[in-house]
Amino acid sequence: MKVTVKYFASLRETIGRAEDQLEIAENMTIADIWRQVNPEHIQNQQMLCALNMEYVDWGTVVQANDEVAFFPPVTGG
Amino acid sequence: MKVTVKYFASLRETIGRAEDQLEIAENMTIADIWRQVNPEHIQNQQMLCALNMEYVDWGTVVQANDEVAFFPPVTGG
Amino acid sequence: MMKLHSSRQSRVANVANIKIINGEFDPFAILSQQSASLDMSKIGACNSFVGSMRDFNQGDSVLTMELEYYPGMTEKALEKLANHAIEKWNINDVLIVHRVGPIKPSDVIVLVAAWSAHRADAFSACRFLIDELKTKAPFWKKEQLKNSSRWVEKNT
Amino acid sequence: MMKLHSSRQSRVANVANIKIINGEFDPFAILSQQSASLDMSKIGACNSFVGSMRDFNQGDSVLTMELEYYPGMTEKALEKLANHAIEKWNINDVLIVHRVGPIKPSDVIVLVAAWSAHRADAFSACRFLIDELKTKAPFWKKEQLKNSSRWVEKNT
Repeated sequence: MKVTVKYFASLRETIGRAEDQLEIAENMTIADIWRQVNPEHIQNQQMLCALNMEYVDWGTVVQANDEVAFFPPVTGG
Repeated sequence: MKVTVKYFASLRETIGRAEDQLEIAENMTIADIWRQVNPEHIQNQQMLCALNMEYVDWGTVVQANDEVAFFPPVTGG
Repeated sequence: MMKLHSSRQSRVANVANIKIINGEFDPFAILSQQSASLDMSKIGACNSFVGSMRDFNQGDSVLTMELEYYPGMTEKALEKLANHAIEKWNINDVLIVHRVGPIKPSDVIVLVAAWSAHRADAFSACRFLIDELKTKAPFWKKEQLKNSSRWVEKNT
Repeated sequence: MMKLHSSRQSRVANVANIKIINGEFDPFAILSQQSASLDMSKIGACNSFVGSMRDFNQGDSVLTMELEYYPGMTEKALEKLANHAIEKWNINDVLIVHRVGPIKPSDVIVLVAAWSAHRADAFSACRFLIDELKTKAPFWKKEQLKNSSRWVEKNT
């Protein structure tokens, strides 16, 4: 199934991509997706993830056509 | 010696005057002045007094040409 | 505008930080003007409070209001407040504007503001200014109700 | 403008309470406009916070900044914040405006405000909005220093 993965800010620069379009197996968690697409980068404790534009845990299971996002701690305001 | 006494807000209305020009004896406190000019009104616990535009205690001694003021609790803002 | 000096102790509020106005004023125009007069490149935060007249108080409809003050002492009390805030927090500037005379519902009564490098100081100083103004500054409100008038006896 | 309903639970922030702007904005003009759109006769208090860019951070001079956000999620996060404030305090209206894109020192970055009958709610809600925005809303700052650039890693 298809999912979109987005990266922001310093993480986007480190990874060198703003977005991935992925074909993944069913029942994968967000942590699984990270390991699959970025095996060279260990999941950082500070890194945040969102599913369909809501904050979620890394253990959340992803559905077809979901939008997953990874980003560093926010620094707005 | 001469002093000016001012009244504000509800106290001005109760007393019926905004200002008194007084001749008083030396070494009088603010409480003494109140008793002298307004013997019919007991010094109210809530009433505030100022000497030369600064809050002071009722026991403060007044000097010649001082400006004394009496008023109710403030309600600005 | 208050000048910034190297030592916090030497900073004092001046007449431009304190205004008593008999008539309407636009709080946001004043804030805009005051901000424009400051070196904003050193200031990260501005917290401001605008207090206006409601058409109700203590369960009653209020038609109009008269705001009395003590010319001379009121200005002195507000300057003291401003200086107290400047000593207590690391702030770059403060502003206190208060209306007197006849006032109608929706009209702005008071504006206080504090500018600082970081938001905690701005919020604390601004809150301090309005809280202290309400308990210390010689202003008195007389409310006109439908069939009577009354002096407000206690600030909340 | 957010409509006032009889029940606090039914009030929700709408799109007019949330703005993300790529370019300069005048916070005091926006506050003035928003106040004018409200029934101020029921509102006694407005507390607002304006955050602007300093030319220094963590001991370094900062020349310019780039503010990145997550289109879609950022708006959602801000709406959630606004609704959270409306549920938590007795407030009549809130406002959140945040700038994105290139920014230079002295420029305004963020404006938050809360309107209420009494000042305690306005202050608390306004402080909540800016504190939560800084920890929850997906914005990221990249600072351009004299000879290098860096992502701000932690908000203070």
